[in-house]
Amino acid sequence: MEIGLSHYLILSTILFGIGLYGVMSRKNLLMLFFATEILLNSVNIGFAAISHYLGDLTGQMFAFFVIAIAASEVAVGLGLLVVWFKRHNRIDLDEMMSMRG
Amino acid sequence: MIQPVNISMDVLNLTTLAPMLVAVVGALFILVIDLFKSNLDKSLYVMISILFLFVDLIAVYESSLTFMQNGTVIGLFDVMQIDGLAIVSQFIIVIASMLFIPLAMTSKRFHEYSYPEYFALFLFMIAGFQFMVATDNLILIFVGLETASLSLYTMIAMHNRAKSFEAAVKYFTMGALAAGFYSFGAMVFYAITGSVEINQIAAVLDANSYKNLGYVFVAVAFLLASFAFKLSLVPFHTWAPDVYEGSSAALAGYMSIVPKIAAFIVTMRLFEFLVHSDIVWLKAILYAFVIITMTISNLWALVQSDVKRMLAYSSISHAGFAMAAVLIGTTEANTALLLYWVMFTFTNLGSFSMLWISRQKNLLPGQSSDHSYEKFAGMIKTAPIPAVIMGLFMLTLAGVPPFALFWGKLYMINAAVISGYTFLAFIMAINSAIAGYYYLKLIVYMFMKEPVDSRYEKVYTKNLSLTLKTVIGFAAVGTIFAVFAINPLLNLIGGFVYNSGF
Amino acid sequence: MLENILTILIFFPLIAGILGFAIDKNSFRAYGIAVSLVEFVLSLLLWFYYDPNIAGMQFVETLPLIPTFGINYFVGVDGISMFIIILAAFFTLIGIASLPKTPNEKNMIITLLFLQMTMVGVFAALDAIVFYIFWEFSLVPMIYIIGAWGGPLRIYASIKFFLYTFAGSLIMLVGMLFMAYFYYQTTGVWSFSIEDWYNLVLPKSYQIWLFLAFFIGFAIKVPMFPFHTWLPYAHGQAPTIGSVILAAILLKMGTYAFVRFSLPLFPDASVFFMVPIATISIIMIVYTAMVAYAQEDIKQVVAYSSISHMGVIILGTFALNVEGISGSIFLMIGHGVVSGALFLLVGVIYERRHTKLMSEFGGLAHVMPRYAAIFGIFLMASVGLPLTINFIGEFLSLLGFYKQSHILTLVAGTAIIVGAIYMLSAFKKAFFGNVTKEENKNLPDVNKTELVALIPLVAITIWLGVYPKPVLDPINKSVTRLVKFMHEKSRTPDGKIRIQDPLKVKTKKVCSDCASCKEGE
Amino acid sequence: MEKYLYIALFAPLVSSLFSSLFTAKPKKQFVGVIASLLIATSFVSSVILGFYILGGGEAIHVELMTWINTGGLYIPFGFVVDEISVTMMFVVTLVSMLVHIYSNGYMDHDPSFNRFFAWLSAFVFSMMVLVMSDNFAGLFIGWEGVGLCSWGLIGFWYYKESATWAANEAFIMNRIADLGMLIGLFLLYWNTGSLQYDVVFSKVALLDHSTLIWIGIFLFIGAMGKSAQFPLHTWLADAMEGPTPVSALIHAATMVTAGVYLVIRSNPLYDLVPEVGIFIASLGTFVAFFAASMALVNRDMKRIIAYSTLSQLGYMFAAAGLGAYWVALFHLMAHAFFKALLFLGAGNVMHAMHDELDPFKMGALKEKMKWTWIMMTVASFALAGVFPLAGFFSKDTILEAAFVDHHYVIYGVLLFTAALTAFYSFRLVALIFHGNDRYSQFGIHPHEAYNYMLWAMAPLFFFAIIAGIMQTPFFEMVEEALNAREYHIHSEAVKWIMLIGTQVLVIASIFYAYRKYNRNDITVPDGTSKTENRLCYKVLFNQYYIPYFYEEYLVKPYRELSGLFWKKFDLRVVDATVDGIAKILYNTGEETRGMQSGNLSVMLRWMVVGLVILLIFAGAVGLAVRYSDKILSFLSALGV
Repeated sequence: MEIGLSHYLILSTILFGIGLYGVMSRKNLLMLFFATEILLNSVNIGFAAISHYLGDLTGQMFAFFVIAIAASEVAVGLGLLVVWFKRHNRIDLDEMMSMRG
Repeated sequence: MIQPVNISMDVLNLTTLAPMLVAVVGALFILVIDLFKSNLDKSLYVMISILFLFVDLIAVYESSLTFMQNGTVIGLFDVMQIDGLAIVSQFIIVIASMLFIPLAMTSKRFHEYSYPEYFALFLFMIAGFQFMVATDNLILIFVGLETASLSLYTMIAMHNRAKSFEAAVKYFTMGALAAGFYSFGAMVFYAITGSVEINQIAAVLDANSYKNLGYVFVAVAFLLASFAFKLSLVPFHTWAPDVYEGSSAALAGYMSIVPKIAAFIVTMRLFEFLVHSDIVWLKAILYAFVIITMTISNLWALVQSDVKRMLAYSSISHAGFAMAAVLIGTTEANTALLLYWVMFTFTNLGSFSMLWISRQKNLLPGQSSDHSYEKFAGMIKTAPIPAVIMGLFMLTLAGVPPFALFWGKLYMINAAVISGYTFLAFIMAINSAIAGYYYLKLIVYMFMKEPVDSRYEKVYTKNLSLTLKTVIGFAAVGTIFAVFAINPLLNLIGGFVYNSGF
Repeated sequence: MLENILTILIFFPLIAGILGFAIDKNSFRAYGIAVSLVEFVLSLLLWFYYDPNIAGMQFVETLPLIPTFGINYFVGVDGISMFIIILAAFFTLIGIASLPKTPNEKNMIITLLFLQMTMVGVFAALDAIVFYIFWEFSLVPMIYIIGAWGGPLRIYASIKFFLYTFAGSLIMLVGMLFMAYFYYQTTGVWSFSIEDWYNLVLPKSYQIWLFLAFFIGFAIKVPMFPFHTWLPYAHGQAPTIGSVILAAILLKMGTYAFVRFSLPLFPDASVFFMVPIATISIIMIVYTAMVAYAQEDIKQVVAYSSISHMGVIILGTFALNVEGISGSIFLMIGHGVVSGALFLLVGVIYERRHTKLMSEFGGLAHVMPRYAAIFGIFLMASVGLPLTINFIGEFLSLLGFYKQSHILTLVAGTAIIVGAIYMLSAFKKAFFGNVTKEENKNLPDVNKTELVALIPLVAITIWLGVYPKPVLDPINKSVTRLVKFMHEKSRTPDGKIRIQDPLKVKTKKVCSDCASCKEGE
Repeated sequence: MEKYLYIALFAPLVSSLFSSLFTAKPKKQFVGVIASLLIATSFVSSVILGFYILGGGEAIHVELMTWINTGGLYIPFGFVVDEISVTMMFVVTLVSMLVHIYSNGYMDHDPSFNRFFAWLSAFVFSMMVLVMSDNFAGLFIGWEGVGLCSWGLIGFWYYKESATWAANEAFIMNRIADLGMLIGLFLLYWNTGSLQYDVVFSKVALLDHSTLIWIGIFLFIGAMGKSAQFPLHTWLADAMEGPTPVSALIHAATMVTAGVYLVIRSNPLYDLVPEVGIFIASLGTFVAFFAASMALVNRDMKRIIAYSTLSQLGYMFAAAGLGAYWVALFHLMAHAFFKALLFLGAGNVMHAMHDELDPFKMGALKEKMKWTWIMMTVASFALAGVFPLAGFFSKDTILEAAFVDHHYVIYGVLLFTAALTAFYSFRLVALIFHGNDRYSQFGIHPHEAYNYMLWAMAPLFFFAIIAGIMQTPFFEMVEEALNAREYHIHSEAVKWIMLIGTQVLVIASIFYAYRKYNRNDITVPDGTSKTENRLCYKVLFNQYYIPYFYEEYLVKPYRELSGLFWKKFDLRVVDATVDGIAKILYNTGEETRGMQSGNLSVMLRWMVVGLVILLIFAGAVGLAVRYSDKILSFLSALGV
């Protein structure tokens, strides 16, 4: 079977869906971050595939930037997570409800 | 065999980068100072920031002169695009930042300002926003957006309170999701047009007369979702109240202004051509966004018991109001949006600063939030001048003439009227009336109720310093005498907007 | 100075109010009286230098504000607006002069001065946006007065007052923007000048929609049935001075705006809506009069009576002829004087007894004869007895509307009956009978401070009732111009019939019979 | 001559203003004296003017100043002294002067003595404005002015509930009629362009008939209120709550005749609409009988006289309606004299009886109050129309006029009413002055009034006797102004039969009344006697249940409806709607704020939900666009 662009895009979409599902359902902050990583990386797959398909480097460039941004997000995110954990000893999302309404 | 790339400096046109570079250099400069000598006072950093922002402003001014002579300037591999929108919005961004950063000079010490990194992040953030508005390349928008956002998350967290962390985490997580939406949307556009530049996307779509309409819709849906998050349009707004409550009032005020104007500019660039291509779907969606955001956040603001949270919802509502400009999409509407935002800047600067000066280290006795309405009860008796000024800002937010925001509203409704959006105009009017209630509620508390607790009296101006007084005075004068600034502003903004084709 | 007298009139109170912040609060009343006296004298100067032979705008001033968008500071007065400005200055003066001991007196007086600015501004403005600014801003001092010095429900009352009027006027604002846009479409120039708008002839369907948009704003302010419910609360809760200003001046903004905007801008729509509006007026007249009759609180009686009288004013306005409109404008002044005085009088007794329930009184005529006499005079003026100020307005309003509809006037005419019913029965409850309550036995009669306010009002009530000419002539002149203008502007055949050319009507008469010609000789 | 006009007009105003300066002060005798003198001045001026006009002088017409001038409307303060107004001025000032003098004694002990004179003089001024005005608006000023003064004087004893109630009733009832009057004025203005009598009457002939009928009807409605014609008559009897001099002046001699004056004044108008005239005459006739019937059984001295006034007003309207304006005016004048006399006499009796009003509790007063007895008896004869007193000449002419114009029903009813008049008048006289004394059992010691009070009554006494001889000069004076004609019955025989027959009938009634009530065994009725339980007695005694009907079916529903409007409609519906809208908005906010649960997962889900909604909508629209032609064909197949 020939693997074509649409397969990549479908994969990308499926991964994106998985990421979305993870974002919605995970209660552990760390797992949530993983889900966002999946989300961003699913896009990278798409970009790379389209870039190859179009013979245009812009997509790959975009993918690199996404990777870079994802990395810095992880840095910031983990920093926040660590502080939070230090304060509360928990990283459960349902604990984080001091503001509402 | 790689061919040597030969690019002339003229094509590169590095001057387009000058404003952002100034900000970045400023940030690095602060970090370097800290390397040599730590524990310097925050006032130093504030002043350095302002200095650099001033230089930044001059750079923007320079580019505006160029724009007036030569029209839109393209630079840096065609990535930078300095048009009228970019210039006006950079003016707003830089000036607003200059007005907000002095709020750091409170008489009480706050945790975040003892870190020079805070100011460095601040400048980085400004650079990020400036990149966002000065390009039509989706990559650079993304980079600018994330630079700014990541700095912002950190700054919120640096306030070092349980609520601040919670706010930062919430904002961060949702921001990450929005980033996913954004990149996915960009990917779809890339897939169907082979470009990540808005101009070219538009050109390609026009050329093939929107044959992949379904995919365009998907792309727009994702991009819209991500910007709806930034602009806090319902139902993507949920971060806003919590983040506003969790961060310091100064930063909350800042967040209500600068990130949003940047996002508005991008939204205008991104959706304007789509709106003009008569895609009914997009119009309907935007219409729904505008009306729902305006109305329902107003209703939520009605029921708040904390002033800052109320202001958060009110900012959401104002964003919805301004979003109408994107929907209408005429020159008048875009001018109105920018005018509105200039006016909103002054007003929100004032109102959040007033909250900021009454900020105390710990919660008041018997209070569960920092700025509950009860705290301000009977303020006219104990602190008449702050009460009057606060009342002024509330009236301005409500759109009572002749104060600043009234003119923004007037022009915005007018833009709706002349484009035939009669229903929208009436909804805007009615929403302004509903909004009157919650602003009035604070006035009622301040002017018409008896003080609840004598211990509250001392906090109204607890944080006040000369600098803050100056900022508030500036905001107050700006709101009161706005009427005299409208005409030049209108000419100026209108000229910039019109000449950049929006 | 005369060229800028209107600007001075508008902004003098503002500046005085701002400077007032620096003045010691124990000497503030003198300052307030001085300032309002100067303002009043200035307003009299306006009258003195007003040229009664010119029907159009006088003392016109223009200053570009937002020229790009056609917004200018454009003020001027004619016979229609001038007297209400004088009335506003007058009521501020006597309001401050007769202010009873109040907490935070200084704040109160400063607020009143701000309020005065907005009141003068509304009636002097000839630019729709300037008008709107003052119109809207007048709410702010008023809610402060109600909310800070009012009764137990003051907050509810002030919020209701603010939001209700605010909502209405925002819709009006949209109407104004449409109007400006239509003007722009026709001429290619933005303008918010009313005088410019007058020249714009709109198709009837446009007129109808715009009329409605303006109507909502005005009707809430007037207040017209069924938008009136904020008024009893506002009056019921407001301190005396607040009610006085509210009744005497602020309500007149709505009726004045009908004359200034609705009629000349939308003559065809005015004709179209004449019957529905007259019907509403009649409901206002009869229904609110009945509601007034049912009240237990004397202040509410006066409050509802205000609505009832406003019905007559509206009716006169929509008579669309010189007699009716002149009458309605005169009635605005008359009602301003009389209802203002009645609220002052209610305040007098409230000061002494801290209640406004009529069942608490009874036999006051015996204890406070002078008070009863003055109250009686204003009662009779309110009922519309000839030779008092209100009669002329009511008579002319009804007379004017009779031209348009016989049956409706007949029903509206019951105003003179139902008005007498609630007023007399209230007077009877409060003043007649024996003194039953121990607290009432030793009430002091009106004192000097109160007389200072009341005697001039009595004088005006009777003076203008007997000799209205100095006021009525300028009004008549300007209204004749207005009606003539409407006649010419009207495009529908119905409009031409309903709005008759006032000058033509006059010439049709035999000159020897017409006494006004004799006078002109 | 103009200066006499001004003196006549403004002397009462000066008097009123002067007296009002002392209203808050205790009694000052000089206030009454000065007020009386000023009114006397006015009277003298009126008499001078009267002789001037009687001597054939031109009507005096002055214009004081402009009142209202707007649009086409021009109303001056203009005054005219012509035959009609001078008659009224004479009557008004004469009776007023005498009542003023009389009141000095009558109000002697009243703490509000000064206030009384202020009101009374104000009334005279208003009445003078009413009769002297040269336009309808001026007439209306006086019209409302007398209403106001009547209110103030009926409710003079404001601590009495019944007095204030009656005052308000009078005012409001008059207002109802005034509305009719106003509408009449509007009609006149819009049809003739003026409210001046001369202009209006010169143009009425040009108007179409139906308009004229409406004008006539509306003006007459105004007249009905002031002159207390059915169905607006109830206030007059209740107005007797006021001090008796007030009843004499206002509710007998002057104010109540204003309606008649209006009809007479508008004679050119009513001449053109005989059908309205017939209506007026019929109503007048009906009221004449109707009021007389109520007077038959009433047990309140003042009310009996008030009903008699009402009845006589009916006669006047009957005459005026038939076009016999001069007769109406003459009867008006004659009636003023004897009725004022009657009231003042009643005032004496009340004074003597300590405000007791029930004649059954009096009796045999003629010994104690000789002069009062004489005067009241003569006044009653005059009222009954016995030759040669005033009433004979005026009333008989009315009957003749009806007969000559072939209105036999009217004639018959009026004739019968004349008999009733005689009966109730002498029932009253007999009960008060004759029979055995019943007052002593109530511990009352009556005494005659002050001499000067009697002297004040003397001129009235005089005129009540001799007014008849004034008929011919009067006729000559008003002949031209009122287009008057003499009523001659063609056959001398019929004329004498009628004259004598009427006299016989009247005198028979008088004898019957004496026989019935001049007895020594009369007791105070206690509601048990057979007569009192008869249905017709009850109906008459309760004034045909009309006040009851008004109270039950008009006043009460109005009060209840008012309460309903306020409590149920204004607060529950109108205001509740407004608040309801606000509440809906607020509650929507309150209900939906749960969306902001503060839980990050929920927030993220909201974002995804938003995205999904966008996508679904996008997909739906996208599919719709893509398959638009198919959808369209499908829809057209469905017949949409």
